Amino acid sequence: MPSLKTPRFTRRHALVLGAGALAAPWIARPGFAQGDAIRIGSLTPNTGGGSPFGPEIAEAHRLVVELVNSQGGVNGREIILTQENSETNPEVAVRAARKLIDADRVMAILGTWSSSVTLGVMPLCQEANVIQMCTSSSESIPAGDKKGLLFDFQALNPAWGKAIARLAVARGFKEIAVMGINNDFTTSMIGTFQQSLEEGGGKVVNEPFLYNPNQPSYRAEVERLIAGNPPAVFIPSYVTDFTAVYREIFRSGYEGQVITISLSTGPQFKEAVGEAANGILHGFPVPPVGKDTFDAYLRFVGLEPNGQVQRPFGSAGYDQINTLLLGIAKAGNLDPFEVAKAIFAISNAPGERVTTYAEGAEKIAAGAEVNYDGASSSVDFLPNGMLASRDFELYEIRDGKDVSLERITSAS
Amino acid sequence: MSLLLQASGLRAGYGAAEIVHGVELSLSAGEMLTLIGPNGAGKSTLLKALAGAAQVMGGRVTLMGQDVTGASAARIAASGAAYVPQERNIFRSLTVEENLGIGGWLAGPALAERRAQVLRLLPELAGFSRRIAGRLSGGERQTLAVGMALMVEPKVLLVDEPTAGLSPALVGRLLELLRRLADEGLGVLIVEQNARAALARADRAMVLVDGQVAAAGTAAEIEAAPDLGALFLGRAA
Amino acid sequence: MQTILNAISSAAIIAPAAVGFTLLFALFRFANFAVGALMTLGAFACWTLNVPVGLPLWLAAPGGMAVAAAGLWLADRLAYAPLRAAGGATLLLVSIAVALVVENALRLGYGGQIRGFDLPLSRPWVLGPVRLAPEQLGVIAVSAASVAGVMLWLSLSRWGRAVRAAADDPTLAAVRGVPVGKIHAAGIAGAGALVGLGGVLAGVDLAIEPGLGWALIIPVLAAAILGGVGSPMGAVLGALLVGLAEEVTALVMSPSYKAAVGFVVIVLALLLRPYGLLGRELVRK
Amino acid sequence: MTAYLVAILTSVGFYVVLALALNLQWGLTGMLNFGLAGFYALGAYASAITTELGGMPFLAGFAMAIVVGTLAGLAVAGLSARLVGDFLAIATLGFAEIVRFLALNEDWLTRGPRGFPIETRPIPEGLSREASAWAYLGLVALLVVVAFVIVERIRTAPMGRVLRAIREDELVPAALGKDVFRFKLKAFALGAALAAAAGSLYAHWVQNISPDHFTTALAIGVWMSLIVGGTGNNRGVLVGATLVMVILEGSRFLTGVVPGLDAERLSALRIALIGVLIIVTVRFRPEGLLPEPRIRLETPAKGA
Repeated sequence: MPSLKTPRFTRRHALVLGAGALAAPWIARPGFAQGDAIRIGSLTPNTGGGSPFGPEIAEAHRLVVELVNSQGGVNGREIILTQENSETNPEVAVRAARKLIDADRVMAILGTWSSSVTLGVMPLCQEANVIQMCTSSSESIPAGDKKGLLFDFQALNPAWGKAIARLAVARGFKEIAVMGINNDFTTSMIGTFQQSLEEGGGKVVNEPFLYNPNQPSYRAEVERLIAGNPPAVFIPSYVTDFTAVYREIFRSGYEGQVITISLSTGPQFKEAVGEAANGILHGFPVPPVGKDTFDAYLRFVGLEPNGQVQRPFGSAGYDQINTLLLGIAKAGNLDPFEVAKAIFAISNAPGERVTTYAEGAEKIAAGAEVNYDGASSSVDFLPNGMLASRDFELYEIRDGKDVSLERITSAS
Repeated sequence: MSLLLQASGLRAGYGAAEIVHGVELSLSAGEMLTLIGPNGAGKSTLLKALAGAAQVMGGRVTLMGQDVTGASAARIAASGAAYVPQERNIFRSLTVEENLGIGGWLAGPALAERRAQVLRLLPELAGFSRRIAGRLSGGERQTLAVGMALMVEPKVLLVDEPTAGLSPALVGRLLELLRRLADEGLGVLIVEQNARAALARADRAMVLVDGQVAAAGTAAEIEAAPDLGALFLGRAA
Repeated sequence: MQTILNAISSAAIIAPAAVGFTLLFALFRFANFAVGALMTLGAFACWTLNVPVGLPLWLAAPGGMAVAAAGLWLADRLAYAPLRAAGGATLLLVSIAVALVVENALRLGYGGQIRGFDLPLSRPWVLGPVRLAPEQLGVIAVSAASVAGVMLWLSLSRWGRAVRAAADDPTLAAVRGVPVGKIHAAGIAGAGALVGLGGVLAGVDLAIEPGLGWALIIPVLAAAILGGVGSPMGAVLGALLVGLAEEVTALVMSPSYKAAVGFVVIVLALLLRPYGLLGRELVRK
Repeated sequence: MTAYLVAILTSVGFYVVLALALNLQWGLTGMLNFGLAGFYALGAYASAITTELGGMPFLAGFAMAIVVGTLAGLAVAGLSARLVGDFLAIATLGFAEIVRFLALNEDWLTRGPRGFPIETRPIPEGLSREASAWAYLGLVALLVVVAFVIVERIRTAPMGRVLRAIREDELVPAALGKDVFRFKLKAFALGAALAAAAGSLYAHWVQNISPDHFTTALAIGVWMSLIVGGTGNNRGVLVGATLVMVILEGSRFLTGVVPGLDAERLSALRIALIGVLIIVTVRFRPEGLLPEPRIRLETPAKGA
């Protein structure tokens, strides 16, 4: 029965390959003592809804680990990084996290992006005492962290809404219609946006509403948004849906001001819609365009700083892995609670400013206090693991470039 | 009279199940042969095996001297034997006109000429050529099925229970039509439940029981056989 | 008025793929979920010819259609054809696997970033209460012309009629000497080209990225089923109704329920007409 | 590694229960249910709402899930009983989407996209990590056994014969005086109840559910389990779910040996590979690894 042979062969083959893959990390490598390795997991949305952003986070993790290993690791220990794909789907991510925790025995999981995935793997991490580092902005995140092991490298969404409303009022836009992508990220952002707008003397016109991503058309939503021709519209969104929504807005002939968040207006967006992108206002907590740390990050991953918002989440991924490694260096062991405590110590003041792992490790070894200043933010944490503050910047797209208009610092 | 179709020791069925167990059969030009027998005797399977629509498991089939044992339905059709299935014998979503066109696929450029010939043979088709085949009445449908089969100028017509579900008047008309085609020189092999009506018009008949030939002879001989009549012809009487 | 125009614009994107889907269903008797991924393939092929290669869109689009058709043919050879005898559910599942392969092959080659054609956005013409953007008109015109072309081909040409005959009853078609294998190939080419065109049209409106097909497959499926699977005219009608249902519900209630309400409409329509608006029971194997 | 295997086996258990439900609906009765994820979600949310918002114990949530699942199954099957094949598929797909949209939008009840945290656990407090993993596996195994026994008994009972007859041709059992509608309703509702029961246990296992947990991707995995294992064969379902999970999870280890690809391309390669493996498996075993056992379809002799 030849038909039986093929699957059988495939399966055996898969097992052999799988076993090989499992064995690979244990093959002794020169320069590091066996068994001392630091095992870190990276769980990023490489496919699914987060696919425009996941790969840049994963890349930042990998490049930093390769660099640090080539320089002798952390306190002489090799770092073994295992990267997994969450598929932006918590059902899958939970299994991937199980593998990272129980098969790869990682001490930290970095890079979860959507709130549903971060929250989905949180019970596992809490149970197994695994440090979590994410860029998710759901308000429920701090509540789930009972053990003080979670660090969020993204400003929580209420902060976004507040900052953007203030920036909009400052530009003289007082009547703004609002629609947002239907997820946790925008829901509370819209609430604080409305509140902050009203405090500034403005108001939200029409009823704010949510739309679902992955639609074949957004015409009906746009019709509803621009009904009554409001002077400005605010559309918190992601790049894939915003591209389609913005095309619709432009083709509908709407002449008012379009305001969004910078996540939606990266180089991909500008390339996809061309000149029509000019005039859009967008705000973002990070990355601080033009700041030395951000430029250093961009060069590190092989890009040229061009005054644009590039790799908004990759820069956070870069900060995640640097902070974690510095925390381990400072703690001197792999106990998650001591490492977490050390992360607070190396990221918050007081201390000498450092911007890379190498720089910080050297000073820590010399016994100095350090304060890591990151590519995505200054990386200062509140006791609950949330960012203490983040600079918000408002940009306008002119000639296909982001031109900075204003910057404010907002407390979370 | 030339010999058109011949089967010897034909065994046939579907998958692992053999239904027809060694049948001898021959059909000449101008001859109408009717296959009768009880339900489940393997009449339709035999016909399908001859047409290439059921699996031939043994024996030999020749069509005008050419060996077509186990050949595909398309090849047998191209070799001159046209099969008219019992059900699903027309394209219901196509018009009558389009059905004839598909029937004449193998005629190629001679399509128009063939269509004219078929309409001469079956003038009633011209009356509803633009209608959707699925909406035709039973009699019209069977006429179309035969007409479509004639489009490739076959030498042999294999017809499976053409009169199933038709009124007695229509049964007569359809069988007359097939008789006429045999008189024009075709070899006509039909499977028929209305045994008496078929025997009245056929030249020869074969009785199939449990996949084997139980009796064969001229139509008159079969009709006269008292035991057979009691067993299998009662239904139509 | 604007709502109706918007519904037509949405339908124009869905219709070619829905007609392609319905043709494939009629020929092969299974719901081919890979249609969504093949739309993505068509959009990416067209983008490659349009942006990096620099061909104008009207020249790049046929390329996208050809690539989608080739992809469908390959999928048929490797995955579907050997399983013709298996049931519809098995083939449906295999088609989902094909969709996964196509989507991720694209991701492997192009990465997950979004792209857009080299087609400057333009402002609409305003005619009284109605606004119409030039691209929108282009999409509607191309879609209508292609769908009409395919329908004429199906009803007037020898091969087109044979496709319909093979869809109606492949066994009988074979008995009548129609080369069913070649007819299937022709049907795959036609349906693949339509699906590819649908991908190109979607690329004009949406962001081109490897997951694009998943946003489109449900409305395509809904349009085809609502219209009555196997009926190209029904698929067009179905696309219009799906478009209209979604536009109207987004106006009268929360747009976040838009897709769900669309489904309710479809289910209600099916309860009234179980085989779709223009469909009838298909002969099963 | 053991804890990982235990967790994966637990996941296999959920897939098995869902695939058994599908086997009852599709494998035996021929009803194409694409809305499985909807019933699963319904069970998960019903249970979570009962225990977290209602403050009731796990068993109450579990019972509520079964009740809600059964009612939803009856409603969906009752409404769409006239639909066959692919039409039923689209109606059930619509149902699943509606459940997902409700979970997404009615956040006063479901906490919407921000996720529903679940504190109530069906296992004793204070177990070690390892022990609680095993305890959950035990619970899931129990559910698998119960579901297996129910579906297997139906398959071999007279009811199974009627269901298979409905699958082959509805008109035949109808002509024999069987109330086809009732049988279809029963089979569908029972399948829905099983899926909801699995959803309840799943919710209390992962301890945080959101609409993203219950997408079509999940339904696809379950369908694959059924088709790969062998439609109509309950043992095949066990084999299929295990094999699908080995493909889904084992491919994670495979990607470790492909050098020179970044995370994004590795992920794409892995998922493409999953697709290829499924095509190859189905290609060479179209009836599934364990085909449906032949059961004579004729009606039993009189007096039997």
